[in-house]
Amino acid sequence: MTRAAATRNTPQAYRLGPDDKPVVFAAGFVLLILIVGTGYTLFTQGSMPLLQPQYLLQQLQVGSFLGIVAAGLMLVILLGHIDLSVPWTLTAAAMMATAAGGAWALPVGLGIGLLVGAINGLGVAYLRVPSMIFTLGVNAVMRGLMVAHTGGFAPQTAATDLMQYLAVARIGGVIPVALLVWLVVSIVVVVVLTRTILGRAIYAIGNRERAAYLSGIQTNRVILVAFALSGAMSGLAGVLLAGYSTKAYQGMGDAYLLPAIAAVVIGGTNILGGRGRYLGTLLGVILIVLLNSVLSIMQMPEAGRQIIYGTVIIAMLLVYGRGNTVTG
Amino acid sequence: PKIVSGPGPDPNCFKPWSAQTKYMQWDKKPGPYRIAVVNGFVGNTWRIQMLQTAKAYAEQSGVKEKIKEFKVVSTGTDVAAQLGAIEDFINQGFDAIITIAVAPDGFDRVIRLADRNNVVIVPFDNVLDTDKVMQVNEDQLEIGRLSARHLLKELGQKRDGKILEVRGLPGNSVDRDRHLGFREVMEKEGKFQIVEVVGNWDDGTAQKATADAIAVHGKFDGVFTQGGSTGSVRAMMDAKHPFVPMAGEGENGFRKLIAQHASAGLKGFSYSQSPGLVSISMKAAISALEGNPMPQLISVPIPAVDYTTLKDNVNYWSNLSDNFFAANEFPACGVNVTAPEIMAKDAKNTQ
Amino acid sequence: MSDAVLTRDAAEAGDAARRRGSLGLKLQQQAGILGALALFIVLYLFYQANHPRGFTGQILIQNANEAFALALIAMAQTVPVLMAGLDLSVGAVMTLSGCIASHLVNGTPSEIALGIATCIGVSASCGFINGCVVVYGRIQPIIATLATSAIYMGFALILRPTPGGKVHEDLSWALTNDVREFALTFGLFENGEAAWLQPFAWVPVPLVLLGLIVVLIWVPFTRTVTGRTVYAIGSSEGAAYMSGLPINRAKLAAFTMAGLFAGLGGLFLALQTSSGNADIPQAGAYTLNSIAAVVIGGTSLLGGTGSAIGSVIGALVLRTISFNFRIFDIAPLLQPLFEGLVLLAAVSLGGLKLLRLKNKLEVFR
Amino acid sequence: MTEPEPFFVLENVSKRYGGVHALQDVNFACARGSIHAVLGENGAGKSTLMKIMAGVVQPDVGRMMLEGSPVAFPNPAAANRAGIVCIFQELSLMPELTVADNITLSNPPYRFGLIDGRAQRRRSEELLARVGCEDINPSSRVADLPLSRRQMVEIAKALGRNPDLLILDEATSALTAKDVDRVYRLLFDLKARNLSILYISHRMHEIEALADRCSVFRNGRHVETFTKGARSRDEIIGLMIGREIEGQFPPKPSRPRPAPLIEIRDLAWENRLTGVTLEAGRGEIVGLGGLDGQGQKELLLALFGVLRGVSGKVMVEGNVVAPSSPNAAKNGRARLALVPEDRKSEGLILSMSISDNLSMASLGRLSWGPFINAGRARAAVERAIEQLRIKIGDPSDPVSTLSGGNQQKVVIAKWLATNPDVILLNDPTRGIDVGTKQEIYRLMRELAEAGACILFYSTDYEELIGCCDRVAVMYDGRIVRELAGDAINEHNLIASALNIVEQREPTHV
Ligand SMILES: Nc1ncnc2c1ncn2[C@@H]1O[C@H](COP(=O)(O)OP(=O)(O)OP(=O)(O)O)[C@@H](O)[C@H]1O
Ligand SMILES: Nc1ncnc2c1ncn2[C@@H]1O[C@H](COP(=O)(O)OP(=O)(O)OP(=O)(O)O)[C@@H](O)[C@H]1O
Ligand SMILES: [Mg+2]
Ligand SMILES: [Mg+2]
Repeated sequence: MTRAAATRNTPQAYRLGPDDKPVVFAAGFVLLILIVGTGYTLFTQGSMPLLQPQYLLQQLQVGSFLGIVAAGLMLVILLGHIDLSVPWTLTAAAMMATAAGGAWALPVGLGIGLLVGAINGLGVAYLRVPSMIFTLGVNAVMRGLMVAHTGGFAPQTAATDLMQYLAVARIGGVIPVALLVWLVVSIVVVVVLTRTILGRAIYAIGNRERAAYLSGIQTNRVILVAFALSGAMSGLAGVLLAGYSTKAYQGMGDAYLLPAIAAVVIGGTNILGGRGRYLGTLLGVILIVLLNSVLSIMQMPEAGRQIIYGTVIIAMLLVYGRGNTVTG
Repeated sequence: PKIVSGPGPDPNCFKPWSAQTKYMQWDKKPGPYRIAVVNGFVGNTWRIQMLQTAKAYAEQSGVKEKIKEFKVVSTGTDVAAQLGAIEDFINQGFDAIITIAVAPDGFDRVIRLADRNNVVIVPFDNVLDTDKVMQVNEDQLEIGRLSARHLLKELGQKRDGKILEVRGLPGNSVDRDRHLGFREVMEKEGKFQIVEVVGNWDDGTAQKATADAIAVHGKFDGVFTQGGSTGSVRAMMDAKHPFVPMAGEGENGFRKLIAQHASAGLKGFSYSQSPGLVSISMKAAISALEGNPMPQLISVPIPAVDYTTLKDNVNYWSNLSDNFFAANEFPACGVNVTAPEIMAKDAKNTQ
Repeated sequence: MSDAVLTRDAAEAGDAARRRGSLGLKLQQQAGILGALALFIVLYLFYQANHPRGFTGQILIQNANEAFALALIAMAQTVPVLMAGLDLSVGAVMTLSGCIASHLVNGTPSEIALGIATCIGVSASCGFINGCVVVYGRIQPIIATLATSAIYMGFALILRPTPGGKVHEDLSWALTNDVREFALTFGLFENGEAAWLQPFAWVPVPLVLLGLIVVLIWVPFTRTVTGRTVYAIGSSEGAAYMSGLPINRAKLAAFTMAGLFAGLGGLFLALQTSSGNADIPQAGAYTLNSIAAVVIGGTSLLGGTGSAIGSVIGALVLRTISFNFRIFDIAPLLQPLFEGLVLLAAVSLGGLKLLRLKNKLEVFR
Repeated sequence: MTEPEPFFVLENVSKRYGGVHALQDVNFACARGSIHAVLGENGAGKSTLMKIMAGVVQPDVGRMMLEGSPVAFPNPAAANRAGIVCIFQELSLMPELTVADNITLSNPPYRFGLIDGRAQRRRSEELLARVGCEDINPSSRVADLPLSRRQMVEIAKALGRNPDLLILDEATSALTAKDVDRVYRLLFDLKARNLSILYISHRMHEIEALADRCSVFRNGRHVETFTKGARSRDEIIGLMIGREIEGQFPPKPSRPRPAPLIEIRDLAWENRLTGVTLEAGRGEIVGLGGLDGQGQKELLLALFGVLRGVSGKVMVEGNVVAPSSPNAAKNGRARLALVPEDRKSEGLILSMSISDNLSMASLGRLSWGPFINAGRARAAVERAIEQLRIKIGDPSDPVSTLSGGNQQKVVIAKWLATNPDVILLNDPTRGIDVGTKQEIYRLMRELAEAGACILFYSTDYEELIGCCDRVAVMYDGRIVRELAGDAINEHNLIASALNIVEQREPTHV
């Protein structure tokens, strides 16, 4: 709750420091999951599919949707805000994309995401409504719009070939295109965070907006842009997801908000903003995706899943050496 | 309502669940009636189609005349809100309230009030664990059994091997019953290794879960997907898994895929928990208000097709969206609102 | 605030002015709550006035029953929010408590009492655990509780893999009706006919319970050092520590209170539905609505200012919005849209005060 | 004069923070019935020593004796119970709580086992009266009070715990002359009641006025303790910074008043600014005088585009400008820069690195389009560091690890990087030691010579007298008098600050 008085801050993405701890631990935990999962498969059917490239590639392909969402969300969380409108921003983008169809599908999808994000940004930055609650409202509005849309306009829901290509195609039958898309997004985010004024401003606002404002940073505009970017990424994820299941449908985004938040914080980003590295988020996503997959493979009942989820998150954050106490 | 002895009117529409099913009779009320639909969760295609159907059915001639006021609310997943809405409509003096229960219990109070005010409550789809109200549903256990029998039939003599079961929303009674029905038959008939994953009746989730299962277990001999069937098939196609006998829900997309790939081995079976149930519930409510004795538990025939009986533009629509549920009309009940009529019309004739 | 020398009489004048000023000051400091209250009254009168059986007992009872659980969850959310933390586990704790109730709150009076005690005890402990994770684990509340909520949901699912269970019917009936019915059910006060009872025999029991909880738990809490420290932490944790206030005790207490309130909410929900249901979406919905209620009730998510009473009003506002949907004919497929818009509008009202803000630095707190 | 027997004693106390020796093998004692001043540069270890006495931090080695018996304080509460109360330099008030709550919360009056609000208010009124602040309403929120009043509340709060040892760590840094007098009277009164008082301040004249004994610290070591008058001011300063310092203020150039660069006409805002009219030209340092809270801060904020609804005109070289935000202000026709009131929350982003802070205001000029040019940024940082002789370990350390003086230098440096035409300084030397102050004065003069126009608000008359070419004294949101040349003296400043001169238009003496 107290803003740490003298915690290191590392906009430079690659450099040793306390921020590396999450990266290391997350990576370690990913391995642990794979080992446990393999142990299980060895025991049950004497094979170890989890260590085979095609399984891992498939997980990365599926994970890239979550990864893209998390990348966007991270920008917002670094500001000390949050975007709860992800589920229906994603769905809306997907549904409008398929409804537009043809060459327009992709731009429309991204555009919708960008637009919704911008609306979030306006509410949070200019009206100063707490993001927690404004984005919640926007989420509800988007749901309403999509329900009316499906009910009223019998929209086309089939994903275009391009969308399907981006989501499921594999280059040389090996590398999933989705993975490449995720890669591009990641590079963009890293560059933004570490090499641009915008990134610097995001960290500054996340730490102390007052000082950032008095330094002549246009904080409202920065917040607006960050939310818009986050929205656009949700939109992109939606478009890909529609491609993956060859169609857009109600509620397709529901499964993406909480895992994305979890991935970001497991990656070591401070939920209060100002601190965190993208690499951590990347690993956080992989961790979550593999955990999901292995639990599903183990046919873990829902109760067990929930408990394991919670425990993992707490355990990870505990080992990261805890937030600072009040400084003297 | 009084407990009476059958039979009731229109038996091939209002089919009693079993021989033991008792009949209920409310005091006759003069029409036209005020009817409310209290939906819970909205925001998936099935619910939207259901609401549309309800609206369309209320407009249908022969029904229109009998309805004075028709109101629909969606209360979300919050049981307190749903109970509140039902009670509110009782207070407002509505004659019948159709609802999809958010939870199978907890309606004792509203049922008590309804009886006190001689209001007919008709839960359908997600029904209540009580025999104090008239309810409308398809037999979920039977759906499980039918699916199992289809797989067995398509497997021929084979009575072992791996079967994938993609389940629905954990904790939901529908999921439970379909599962039990399926297992009952499968386990009686053979010794299969049945792999269970959770698909939440959602295409994306089902698709991921199926993909994982295939990645780990290699090849399956048959698949039963409670919902999100399209997703399961997509996963198999992505994984280059050979097509195998399969049972699943009634999404148009699933039926399209069966029609396409049946020859390639996708020997599919598609039952349908039809959104049209709402119209039957409305019809039943009206009939009850008119003083007819009604079965307490009405079993709606399960509209099912398989790869042999699929017919384009009859029980699936190759040129329409994947998402809606193909089976919507119940001619036996004079419920003739077809899925395309409500899900494929454009903006102009909705407003 | 000029430093001009205060002469004797000037000082007295100042005193007098202050005495007069104090009330105004109070009101101004309570502006948030008052605003919410006004909003609620308008919406609710609107609903009652347009209801065919407006202003009658049944409607009041029905509304009270529907609002109670949400009101308590909102109270629960308030306490951590006051110290600038969020508790995302209130919904889960509520659900868990409900599931326990559906197993235990039945049978002989003593069994029932024990069952109720268990529910309260367990949910308070859940809150306490949250507190420990936050205080000793030093994890941000919002994340800590996001995690624990999953765990509590897990246990709820173990207790109730599928919905069901039973709670004592008379109790459930009595608690979801008005005072007279309550007395009648348990043969108290000459079966509710006692003359002195009549003036408020019509009052719904949930309202009575709500009042009792506020007066017996919340108000005293705010008048203890621990309670004030909760506000102090939200206002400035460093300062609170420097002032030698019991930081950790306050944090633990705050989360425990949250658990307690959430548990009571779940208990009532179980009584109301006479069953338990480990429904994840429902738990989530309650958690999010609790936050909305808190904000509408005039409590700052930044902590330090606000009150559980405001949150109760916020919850009532939320409920009343959906009441109105049952009165007016809105195309079913447009309802979710309207709901969203209204919610958005309600929470955006706060934004208007910015327009009056003359010093832009006041935006950042 | 005999040694008074010690009340609280520290023996061989050391404290390190990572590499830094905050305190090294310090022996220190203070007695009842005396006011004991602690002096030292920024980062000398004063606050750390006090924080140890007050239980905020624990010493690595060493022991503490209270009236002969050894003690250890795990937290501030423990120290308070032992009768040791500290007013920390970072105020420890809770903004959203009422004054009454702040004053009495740690041990409130009870009634039926619950806190008694009315008694709370009565008690606070008494305490406020004791520090001569009857004008503060106990039920108003602290956040609504100006800094100077908050410090008085802080003092009242400390009194409320009737301490045996009262520590004031720069507790008067924001007080106005009048409040300082009140505090003096109070402290003497307390001393008379046989309290032991430790007083930290960077203002020599305060020390001279108050202290019986002085202890000087340097780089975490206790240099010397002596009774009042045993040493001259220069000697003391010598002890503090370990070198002699000649004349504190750089000489003022004597030249005709330059043409105005910035002209302010009838600037008004709310009821805090009531028609300010002022001119300042390149090469000028114009001081803003007057009691605290007469609108000086608002004036600076208004010029910097932070305030909404400002009426009146601001002209730069004859063209009207109306910046709508700091961003507009710093990129406007004349580039403005503001060194804000509170460096810890407004000037710096404490948890970010020194280099990030230094480049924060000038990112625009250090980048190609949206991309930061790492090389140029690094160069700029290095330039700034050596231009202001900022003492740092590594530019990538968090700025919070610098001592106040150096933190303040960072704030100034980050604005110099935008090479501004008009520099607005809001009390830039608060809580900063003599040595650093001197550097800042010299810097100001250099900037002026280089053609900058400086508006300089200070609560310290000596500074205004020493640095400024002109001083505009503000009273109740207006400029009541403008002093220039020799007219800038203590008497005129105080007279016009209290607005004793009968109301007339600003006069140019
Ligand atoms: N919490 C801390 N972490 C790291 N270093 C610290 C901490 N507190 C103090 N220091 C170091 O100890 C040294 C002494 O700090 P201290 O606060 O005592 O200086 P000071 O005399 O109070 O300076 P000032 O006059 O500005 O108040 C500082 O240089 C600082 O670097
Ligand atoms: N959490 C911390 N981590 C590292 N160093 C710290 C920390 N807190 C304080 N310091 C160091 O202790 C020194 C004294 O701390 P303090 O907060 O008193 O600043 P200061 O030097 O007194 O500045 P000012 O007098 O303006 O408040 C600071 O200069 C800083 O270097
Ligand atoms: Mg200090
Ligand atoms: Mg200092």
